[in-house]
Amino acid sequence: MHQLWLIPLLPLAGFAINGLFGRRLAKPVINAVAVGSVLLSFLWVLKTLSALGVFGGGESVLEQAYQEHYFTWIQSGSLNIGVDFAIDRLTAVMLMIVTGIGSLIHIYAVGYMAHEGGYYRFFAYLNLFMFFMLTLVLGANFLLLFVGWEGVGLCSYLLIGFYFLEKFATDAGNKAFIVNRIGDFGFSLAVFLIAMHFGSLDFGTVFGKVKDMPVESSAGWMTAIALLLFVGAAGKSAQIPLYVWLPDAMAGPTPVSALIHAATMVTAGVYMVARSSEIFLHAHGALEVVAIVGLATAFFAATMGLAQTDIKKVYAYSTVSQLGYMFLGLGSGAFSAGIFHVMTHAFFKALLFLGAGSVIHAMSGEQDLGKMGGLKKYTPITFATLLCASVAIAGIPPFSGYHSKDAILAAAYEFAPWMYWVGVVTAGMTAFYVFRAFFLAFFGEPRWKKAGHDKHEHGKHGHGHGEPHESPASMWIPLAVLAILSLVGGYINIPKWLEPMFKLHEEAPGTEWTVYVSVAAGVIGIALAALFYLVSPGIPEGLARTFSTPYRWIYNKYFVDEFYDALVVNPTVDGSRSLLWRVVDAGCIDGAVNGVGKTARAVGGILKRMQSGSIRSYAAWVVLGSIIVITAMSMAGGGK
Amino acid sequence: MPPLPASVPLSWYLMLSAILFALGVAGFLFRRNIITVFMSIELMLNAVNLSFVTFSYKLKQVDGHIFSFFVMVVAAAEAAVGLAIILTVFKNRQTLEIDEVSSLKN
Amino acid sequence: MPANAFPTGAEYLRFLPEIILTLAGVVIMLLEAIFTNDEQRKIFGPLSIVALLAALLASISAAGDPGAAFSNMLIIDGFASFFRALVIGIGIIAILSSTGYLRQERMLGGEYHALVLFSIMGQCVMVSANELIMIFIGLEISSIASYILAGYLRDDPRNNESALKYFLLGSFATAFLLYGVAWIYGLTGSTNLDQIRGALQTSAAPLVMAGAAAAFMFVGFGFKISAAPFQIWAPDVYQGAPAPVSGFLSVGPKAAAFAILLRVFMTAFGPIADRWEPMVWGCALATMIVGNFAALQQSNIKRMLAYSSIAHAGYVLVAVTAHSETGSAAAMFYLAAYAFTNLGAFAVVTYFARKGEKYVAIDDFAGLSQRQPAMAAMLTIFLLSLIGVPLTAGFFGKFYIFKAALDANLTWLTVLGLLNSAVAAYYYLRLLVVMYFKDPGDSVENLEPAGLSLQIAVYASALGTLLLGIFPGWVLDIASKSALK
Amino acid sequence: MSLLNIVLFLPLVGFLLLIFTPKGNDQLPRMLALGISLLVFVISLGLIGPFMGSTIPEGYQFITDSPWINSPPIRYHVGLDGLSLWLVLLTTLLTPIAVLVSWKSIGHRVKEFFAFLILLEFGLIGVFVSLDLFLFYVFWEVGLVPMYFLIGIWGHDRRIYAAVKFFLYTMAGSVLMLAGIIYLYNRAGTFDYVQILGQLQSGRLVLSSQAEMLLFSAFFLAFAIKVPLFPLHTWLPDAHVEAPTAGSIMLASVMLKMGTYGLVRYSVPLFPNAAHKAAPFIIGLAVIGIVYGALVALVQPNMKKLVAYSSVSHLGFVVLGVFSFTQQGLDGAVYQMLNHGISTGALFMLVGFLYERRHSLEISAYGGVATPAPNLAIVFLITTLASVGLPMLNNFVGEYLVLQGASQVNFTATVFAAVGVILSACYMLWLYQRTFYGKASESLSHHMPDLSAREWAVSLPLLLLMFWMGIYTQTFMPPISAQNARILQQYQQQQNRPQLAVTPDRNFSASEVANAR
Amino acid sequence: MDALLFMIFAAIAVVCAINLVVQRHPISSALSLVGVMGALAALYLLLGGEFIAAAQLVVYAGAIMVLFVFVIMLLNAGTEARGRRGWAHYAGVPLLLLLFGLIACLITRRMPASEDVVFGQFTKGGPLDIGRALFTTYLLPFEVTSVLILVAILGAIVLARKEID
Repeated sequence: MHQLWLIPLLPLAGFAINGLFGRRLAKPVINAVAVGSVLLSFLWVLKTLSALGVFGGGESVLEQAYQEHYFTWIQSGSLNIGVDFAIDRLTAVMLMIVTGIGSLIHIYAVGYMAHEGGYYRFFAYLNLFMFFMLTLVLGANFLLLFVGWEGVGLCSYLLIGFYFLEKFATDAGNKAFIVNRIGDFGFSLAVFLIAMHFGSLDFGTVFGKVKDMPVESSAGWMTAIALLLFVGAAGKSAQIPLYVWLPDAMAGPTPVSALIHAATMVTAGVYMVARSSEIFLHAHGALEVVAIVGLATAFFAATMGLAQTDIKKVYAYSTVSQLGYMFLGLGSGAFSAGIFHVMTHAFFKALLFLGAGSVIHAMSGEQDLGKMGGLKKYTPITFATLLCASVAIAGIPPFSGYHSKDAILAAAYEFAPWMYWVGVVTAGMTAFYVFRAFFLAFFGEPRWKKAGHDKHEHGKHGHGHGEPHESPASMWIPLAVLAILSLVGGYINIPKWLEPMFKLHEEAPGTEWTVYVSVAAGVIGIALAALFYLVSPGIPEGLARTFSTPYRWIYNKYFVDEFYDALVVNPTVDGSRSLLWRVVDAGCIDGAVNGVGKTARAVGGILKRMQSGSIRSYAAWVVLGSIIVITAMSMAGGGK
Repeated sequence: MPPLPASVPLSWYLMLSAILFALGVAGFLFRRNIITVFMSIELMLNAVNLSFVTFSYKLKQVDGHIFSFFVMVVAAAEAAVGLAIILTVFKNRQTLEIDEVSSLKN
Repeated sequence: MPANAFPTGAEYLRFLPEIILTLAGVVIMLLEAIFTNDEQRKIFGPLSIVALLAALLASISAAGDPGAAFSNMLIIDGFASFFRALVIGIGIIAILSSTGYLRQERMLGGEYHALVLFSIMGQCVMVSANELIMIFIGLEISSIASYILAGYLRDDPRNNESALKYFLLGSFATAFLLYGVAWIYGLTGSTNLDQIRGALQTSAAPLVMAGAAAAFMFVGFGFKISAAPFQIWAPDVYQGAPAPVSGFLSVGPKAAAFAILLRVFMTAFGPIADRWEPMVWGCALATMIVGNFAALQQSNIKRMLAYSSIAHAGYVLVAVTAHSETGSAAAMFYLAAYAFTNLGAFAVVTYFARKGEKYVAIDDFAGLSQRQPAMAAMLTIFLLSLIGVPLTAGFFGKFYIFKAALDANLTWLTVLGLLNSAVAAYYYLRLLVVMYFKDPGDSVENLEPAGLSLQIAVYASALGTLLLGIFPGWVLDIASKSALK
Repeated sequence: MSLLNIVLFLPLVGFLLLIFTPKGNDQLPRMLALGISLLVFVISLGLIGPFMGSTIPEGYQFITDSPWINSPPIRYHVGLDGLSLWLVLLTTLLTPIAVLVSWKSIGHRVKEFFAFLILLEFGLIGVFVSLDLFLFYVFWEVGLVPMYFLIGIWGHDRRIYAAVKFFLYTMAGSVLMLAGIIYLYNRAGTFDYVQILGQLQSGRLVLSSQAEMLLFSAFFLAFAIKVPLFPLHTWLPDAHVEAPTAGSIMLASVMLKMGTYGLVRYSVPLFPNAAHKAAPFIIGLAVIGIVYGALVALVQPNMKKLVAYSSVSHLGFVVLGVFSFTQQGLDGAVYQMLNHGISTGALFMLVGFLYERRHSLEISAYGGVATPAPNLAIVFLITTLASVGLPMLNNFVGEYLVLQGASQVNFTATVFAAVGVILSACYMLWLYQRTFYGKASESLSHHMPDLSAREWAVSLPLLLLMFWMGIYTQTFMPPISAQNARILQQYQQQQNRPQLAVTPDRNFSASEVANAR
Repeated sequence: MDALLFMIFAAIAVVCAINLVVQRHPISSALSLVGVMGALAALYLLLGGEFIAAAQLVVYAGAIMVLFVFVIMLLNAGTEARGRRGWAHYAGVPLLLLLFGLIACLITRRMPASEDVVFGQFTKGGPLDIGRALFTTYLLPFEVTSVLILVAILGAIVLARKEID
């Protein structure tokens, strides 16, 4: 036994302590509990993995999943769902990412949230998130995965709505939860189908059975399962059409955006699809759908990222776009490349967000790129680390993004060349908007001086300093660590490590030129950004004016939110109110019920009129009655 | 006019009884004086008595007579009570109009 | 000439309850002349109750020695004994609940008690009669006494009207009954129920006319039990009569009338059951519907209870329709249950109405539960019993009746009847609503606590209602043992 | 005197004691009611004993079978099995909670209030332990009366309408059930449930298919009204909105379960063929109820009405599970009964807390409650999450099993039912947002103290159970599962058709795949 | 001869009965009723009911009708006024015809045939036979009738007596 349960339970303990007693605890204690629990968890991961021989580099390490069973969770008939944790190579990667990045971001948050109200609450939620995320990763069956899945959604909801006094924050929280629920709807249906067809939800059992199944006979329902799983993944990982919640989720504190909405939770969908790779490989056409949706998401999100003015929104769309990339990789069959990108993306995107947080911190809460500028000299460390992250995401070799993105694009090229080309364009756009944000923030005139710099509208940074300032050590140390990881992380050979898991698509990309093209696209993107925002800052406005219609569409995110509101939300609400409630419930059903009552009373009214009070009419009734009775009794029973 | 038979069938008596009964009912339905209405009931009882006596003849039994005797006694008792009730009604309302006694209704 | 022309001692013993009641009535009338002030006249109540208790004992002891009496005029069987005990019991509660009323109306006379005793005596004769003549005479004694009781407060126009309507229509219906009796006599040559049955069983019997004769008789009985369409008098009479009398009328004469209806139709007209069953079926349904639906619209509690009593007659008719031993037993049980319940309800109404029956609107009961919680609770028990909520007598009554009906394959009548009872819940609930959910109004102010005898009446009725509801077995066992075969 | 009898009759004793407590002292009835209900709860814990072993005993435990009425033979026959065990415990647990919840909020006619509450407990326990159809019916109706008074006397503005509606609705259904019971008696010669079931199974009693269908309909109608199943649900929102908090708790948590319990205990085992025939229709109604209830809940401006409609939705799941006739479906349905009892009871309780503070049930009267009352907000949040079926909380287990069971029978229905899960998040979170989030107004902050010790005391057990039942289901599930397996086995014996339990290699038809998409 | 007598008295009875119904003054009606009773007494004789015929005249026509006339006089009841007519008035005729038609139909069609009525064929209706039956078989009803009369007297007193105090 390696006591895997300790890994998620440590953060849970942190949550329990801070959640229950946090209000009465001093800040250092809260910090110690929150950060310490996650760090301990990280250490326990390291200890466990080393005990399992992961760092020894043995060839056959963890080829078979290592599993622990704790207790039966649900037992009904032949269906037995246990609380089981398992580690295999995929889990090991995810564990490292989650606990590693998680620890860094916890440390960062200590500095970032230092002046916030609800400090203990924040860390409690964050720890709870860690618990659920680790459960998600460790769970050895679909239902336990689902527990983590829903749990991280809950924490996401709580943390997005952390500033619950603000309506936009709680709205965003609700949106995130509900859109995720739509995805979960698909996931749960898939779970039902899996249990129905395999009689179990254990990964081992299910995938073992899948392996033995001939593709032809099972393609129909297997595709259904795969697609439903993907609906779930699309919800969690913000893919078209369910991506709408993620940009709004930036309403949460920045460390949350970094941890949940960039590095870990949103990649759960990728993890889940990769985990279910056996099913997808048996599902005819499902992979294609994954690839196409991923690509479309990557492309459209990138276009939307081009015109955002809020620094976190830029990175948010970038996240959506990058997630699309990962699904493109998965859909192309390069599962390991997808997971690889999960890791590198975790490094640089977490860094981007934390950097953005540092910028925002420096700007005392200002998020609008239009009001930044020239921050280079005020926040040098942030500047440097963000630069690392930006080059990493732009796919410039030899930094981490280059390695993983390249692997995905190569796989896409093999899968369908046109996908590769779209991917390349997207890569160019990615480089462009990332550097656009970078240049706007750190170069040019300090526009905040003009704007007066006395913004307190968000009310969360109550400390108005005169000048932008560098962040404290607890913030910049994680930045630095992540910067290093962003730069060199690409050399952790995840595809090789995962090879035994995804045997079918192990071979490395072949064609050389695809690499150059994609790198070139990144360079062009950076160059264009430099041209637009450093050299001649008038160009963007001119372009916006020239292409006003496309610009307006992009700027307004293609009006997708409005479209959903008009097509789904409003009809549902209005229809429920005016049709179902007022008409069907109050009108028809209750009307019928009350109508029965009214009818009965009306009948009573008629009957009581019989009682006119006049004796003679009473006598007439008696006579009438007797005629009826006599007739009835002489007629009935035959005439004898 | 057809020649009269020497004797009448039993059913003629019964028809007479029926006619009288019906006329009693008619009196109850059409008369408005409470006492007349009451008398109509007496007429109905008389009609019933005729039936009893007729059947008694048919069956050659005396029981029918006895029954009609009891009917008479009861009629007498009813008459006493009924008229007393009519008296109280008259005392309170100063009328014997049956339709006026209709305050309790619906 | 029958051999036993001179009655034996045993026969007198079988007739003892009636004798006791008659003597008691006469004694009270004599004392009436001697006792002139109200203080002395207070004795009439206890005296009547003693007489009734004695009669009850006598009827119970008579039940131990069943048999015919007085040239087969009477038949003291279990059925008769059950009903005799029932009507005597009704008499006790009726007397108890009227004492206070009479005192407050300043009509504390012996006549009232004597009339009640005579009326019960008539009912006893009815229920034990085995001969149409006896039935007729018993019916008339009971009815005439009832007419007088309905108009007992002779200065009250409502009482007059009630009595007049009851009397005229009652006599009218009796004429129909007699016409039917005459025909039956003519057709079968007898007025003895057993002999009529025998005659009708022979193939030569003219069944169409017998059916018509039975129909005439049904008009008379239907009137007494207030079956639709002969129920028409009941609301007016119950509303107009003094409250305790209404209570008495709604259970005593009705129970006795049901007894003879059951006996005549099941014994004498058993052979032509195929003729009367469909008719009674329709009649039962119509009665339930008329009673329940018209009651929905009532605002006067006495009138509402009158309609309710019509509806309850409808339920008993369902049992009659079943035409079986269980049906008979169910009807017996139901009448007993209903007697307790309705007497209790009317007793509370009597108490609440106060002098001159000022407060008889349902809305007047507003907030009763807060001023007189015990009385309100008792009325609640009665109302729940009338609704037919379990653990009250009314529920078991309904249960047995519908069980008998289903036994006899009267599925639709059962379903319709049960739905009717759901409708009925509405108007009883209205009273509960008013009593419990509304704030007290003027009508419950100055409400003196109830007098002792009325309290005894109410609590005894409630006890009976609950006992029959929780342990219905003992009454039902008696009923099923003594049911008509 | 078996333990069960004590648990059953102690509340009746309490009722009588309460009736005869002297007037004028309000504290005494409170203490008395609390004492008795707690005592009943503690004693009722002893009922778990036989069911906690490694093997679940066959048949009923704590049986008392003695004659009550000789002819017709009505017996006082009570017993406990895995199905009724938890429902009895739910009742005994929630009664003290309801008493405590009403501690301060009931200020007038205190004695009567607690008397009715305890009487209600008596009726409810009786329903769950009766093994005689007649006895069952008696208790079924007995529960009606106190609830009628609870709503009518201590309710809100339209309490009379609601109380009468509640009574008549239920009455209309139950009279037909009575007809059914009597008919069964006439055929079987006994009211004893066990014997009737035995006769039906051994073939000594054979019902024609028409008779069976009619009987099933009669029973079903009574149960469906109580559940309440769409479209027979309109009494529920009214009753809930108008009832006092304790009334809402008992109504939602326990009384509605009478209907679903009846379905599992009576409708399915007694009339399996009719149940099978009617199942598609009923599943349809259940699914409509799930979605419909959720949609209507979405737009309610009144908190209690919202929760009431959510009950319609939740109980649709229970019915869906029952009529899937699968082990998972039945297990889930029964589990969901308990879950709904805990979580919706807690919701009504919390809404009651809010009402006590602000005297309004309109959602628009709130907003920002989380700031002045963070603990209340947290408790409410956990309850909300339980209600929306978050894993590790109780409802998830039930909903999952129900849907898992249903998916094996009717995947289309499952898809629509699962939509209800989405919608539940919509209306509950929206409610939560509008009530607790945002800035609190001056007057609201002023009148919104955080949870008191008493309120904590009633909240904590429920919260604990939400987690317990969500995480360690093995405490509760084995007795339920064992009993359901028996029911299902009996059901399948009556069915001469292929069985519907989990069949791993069942082929998935093309049409169902299409539905899944 | 029998037929002729029957015809005469039947005609008197019917005419008087009709007169009872159509007369608007109660005294006229009462006298018509006496006429009916007299005619019926004669018919009873034809049917062999000597005692009952006598009783009819003495009790009915004599005592009861006198009581009626007495009350009519006491109350000084006049001619009925013509007033509004309820539905019963209009429905009365068809109802009556229906009822009568029904009874007549039953009597003529369904009554078992029996011999004609011949005066003197039945002679057991004399006082002796009646008396014997009354005091043996019908002893109980006879005795109980006394209670009935007692009740009637009591009722009359209760309702009609003048308040002394």
